[in-house]
Amino acid sequence: MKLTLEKYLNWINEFSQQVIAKKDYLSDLDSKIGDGDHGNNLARGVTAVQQMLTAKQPQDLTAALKLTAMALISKVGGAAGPLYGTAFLEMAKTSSRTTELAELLTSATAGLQKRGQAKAGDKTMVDVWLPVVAALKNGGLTSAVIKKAVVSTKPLEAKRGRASYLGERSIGHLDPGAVSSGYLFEALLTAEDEK
Amino acid sequence: MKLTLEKYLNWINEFSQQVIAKKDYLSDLDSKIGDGDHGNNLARGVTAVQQMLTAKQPQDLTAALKLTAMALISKVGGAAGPLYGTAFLEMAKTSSRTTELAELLTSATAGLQKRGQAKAGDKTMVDVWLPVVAALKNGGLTSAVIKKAVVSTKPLEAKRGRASYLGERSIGHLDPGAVSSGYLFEALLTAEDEK
Amino acid sequence: MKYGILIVSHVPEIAVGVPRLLRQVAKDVAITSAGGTDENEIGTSLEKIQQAIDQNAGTEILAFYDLGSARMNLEMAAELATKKLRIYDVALIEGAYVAASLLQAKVELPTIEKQLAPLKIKNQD
Amino acid sequence: MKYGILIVSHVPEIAVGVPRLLRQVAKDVAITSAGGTDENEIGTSLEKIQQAIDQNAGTEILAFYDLGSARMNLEMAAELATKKLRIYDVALIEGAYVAASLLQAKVELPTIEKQLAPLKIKNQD
Ligand SMILES: Nc1ncnc2c1ncn2[C@@H]1O[C@H](COP(=O)(O)OP(=O)(O)O)[C@@H](O)[C@H]1O
Ligand SMILES: Nc1ncnc2c1ncn2[C@@H]1O[C@H](COP(=O)(O)OP(=O)(O)O)[C@@H](O)[C@H]1O
Ligand SMILES: [Mg+2]
Ligand SMILES: [Mg+2]
Ligand SMILES: [Mg+2]
Ligand SMILES: [Mg+2]
Repeated sequence: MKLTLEKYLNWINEFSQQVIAKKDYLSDLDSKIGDGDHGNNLARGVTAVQQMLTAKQPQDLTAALKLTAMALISKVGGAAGPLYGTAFLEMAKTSSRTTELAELLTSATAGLQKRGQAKAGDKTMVDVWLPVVAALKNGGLTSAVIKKAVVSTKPLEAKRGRASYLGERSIGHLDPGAVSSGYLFEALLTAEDEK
Repeated sequence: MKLTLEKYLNWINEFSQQVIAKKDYLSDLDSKIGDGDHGNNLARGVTAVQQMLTAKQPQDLTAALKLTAMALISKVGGAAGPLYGTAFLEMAKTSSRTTELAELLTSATAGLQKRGQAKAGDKTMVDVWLPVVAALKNGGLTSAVIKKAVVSTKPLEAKRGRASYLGERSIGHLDPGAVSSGYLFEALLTAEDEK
Repeated sequence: MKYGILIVSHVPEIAVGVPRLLRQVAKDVAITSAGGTDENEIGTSLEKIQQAIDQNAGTEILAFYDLGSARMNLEMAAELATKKLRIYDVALIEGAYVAASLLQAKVELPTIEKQLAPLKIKNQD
Repeated sequence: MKYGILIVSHVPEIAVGVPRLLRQVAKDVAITSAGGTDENEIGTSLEKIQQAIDQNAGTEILAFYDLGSARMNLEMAAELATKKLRIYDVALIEGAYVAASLLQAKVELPTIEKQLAPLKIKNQD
C-alpha cells in the first residue's frame, strides 16, 4: 500500500481520537509499571498534532509527517515523545524517496530502535512495531496480528524504560507504549476501511 | 598529662580564637581541593561552642567535652562537624574512665577513623591526629611534631572527603582539616604553657 | 508501614526534587528528606535529618545521600535514632528511584538490595 | 571556554539544585540545566534542553541526565545542535560533581572520562 497525504490525515485523526478516548486507560496501565502518565502524555501530543496540522495545512505527505513528529517531540514530555517523534521523523525522511507504507514503517522502526536501544522482547512499543512491519511486508496486516503483538508484552520482563526498574515485577502487565502503538495500527486499518 | 576542666577550657578557647583568626585561610585552602567552606564551617562551630559553654557553665570535664561535641555536630554543616564532633564525643565518653590526655585522644582518633573511614596517608585530618597521639604516648608532643604532620599531607593524594574526587590533582595542597587539627594541637601546647 | 525512604542532600532544592520524582512512581511509600544546613546553605544538618526521620511514617528507614559528609551525619543520626536506618552507598537519585519503585510494588527488602547493588558507587574500599 | 556542563532532570527542582552543588566547587565552569516539562511537570522538554545548550558558555557540552527518557531527548537535542554534546550514562549528581570538580582543576577530558567510568550505571547492555 502507498501512503497518500489524505490517507495519512485520516489515519492520524483516527489515532488521535483513540488516544484521547483511551487516555485514562493508558495512564492506568502506565501507573502499574511506570509513572502513570502515558495516556496524558500522548493525549497532549496528539492534541498538539491536530493543532499543528490545522494551523499549517501541509500540502504533501512529507510535510504532514514532519509536523506530526515535531508536535510529538515537543509536547509529549515523556519517553513516548522522542520515540514516536523519531518514528514519524524517519517516515518523513523516507517519504521523499518512497511512499510505500511498509518501507516507511521499516524506517520508523529502525529509528525507534536507534533512539531507545530496545530489542524484540524488551517489553516496549518495539514489540508491536516489529511484527506489524513484518506483516505489512507480507501484505497481511490484520487486527489479529496487532492484538497478538500487544498481548505478547504481558508475560515479558521489561528491559528498557521505567518499567525495567521493576525487574520481575513488570511481568504480567501490558506495556502501555505497546498498547498505544496497537491503537496506532488499528487506526491505520480503520482509516483504510473508510477509504 | 591529665586533662582538667580548667585546662580544657583554656585549650578550647585558644583553639576557637585561632580558628576565627585563620578562618579565611582555612577556607582558601579548602577552595583549592574542596568547596571552600572549611574555615567558615569551623568558625561557626567554635562560636557555637563558646556560646554553649558560656550558657551552660559545665561543672566537669565530661560535661564540657560533651557540650563541645554537640555544638560542633549541630553547627558546622560540613564533614568537619561529624568528624570533630565524634572526636570530642569519644573524649567525653572516655573521660568518665580516665582523664589521661593520651588516652582521651586515642579514643578520639578511633572515633574519627570509625566515622570517616580514613587511614593514615589518605590526606585528611587523621594524618595529624595519629602522629600527635603517638607523640603524646611517648611524652613528646612538640610544635615540630604537629607541623611535620600537617605538612606531610601536602604531597599526598586524597582518598577520602571531597578532595578525593580530584584524584591526582589533590597532590601539592595542604589538607584544610589537617591544618585546622594542627591549630587544635598547637592550642593545646599554648594552653599548657600558660598554665 | 514498615519501610520508609529518606533522602539527604547538601542542597535544599535536591531534597525537594528527588521526593517529587519518587512519589510519581511510589505514591504509597513514605518519603521524607533533609537538604542543606540549618541556614539552607550547601551542607547537611543533623537536626534536619533527625526531623526527617521522625516525620517518616516508616518504622525502618532506607537512607540515600549525595556526598560523604552527608553519610557521616546520617550515621550520627542513626546512632541517636530509635528507628533502624539502613544507609545505601548508591547513586542518590537513581538508587532512591529504584528502591521507591520496588517498595511500591511490595517487593521484599533482600530483592530490593540485590537490585541496588549495581548502583553502589560510594564509600568504596 | 571549551567545556560546559549540562544537567537534564525530570524535575525542575533537581535541575536548580545540582548546579548549586557544582558551582560551589567549580565557580569558573559553565553550568546550565533543564528540568521538567514545558509546564514544569515531571518530564523533560526538548525546548528547555535546547535553551540550556544555547545558554551554556561552553562550546562542547558534557551532559548528565537522570532517567532514560531524558537521554532520548538529549540525543534529539544533540542531533539538532551545532555544539558537540557528550552524553554520560553515569550517576547524575555524583558524575556531574566529579566532572565539574575536575574541569575546575583544568584536568583534561580523557582523564575526566576515566574518573567517570566507574560511575556508569545506566544504559547498560
Ligand atoms: N528505551 C525504550 N525503547 C523503546 N520504547 C520505550 C523505551 N522506553 C520507554 N519506552 C516506551 O515508552 C512507554 C512509556 O511512555 P511514557 O509513559 O510516555 O514515558 P515515561 O516513561 O517517560 O513516563 C513504555 O510503555 C514503552 O513502550
Ligand atoms: N572521610 C573523612 N575522614 C577523615 N577526614 C575527613 C573525611 N572527609 C573529610 N575529612 C576532613 O574534613 C575536611 C573538610 O572539612 P569541611 O570543609 O568542613 O567539610 P566539607 O568537605 O563537607 O565541606 C578535610 O580537609 C578533611 O581533613
Ligand atoms: Mg510514563
Ligand atoms: Mg513520565
Ligand atoms: Mg569544605
Ligand atoms: Mg562543605
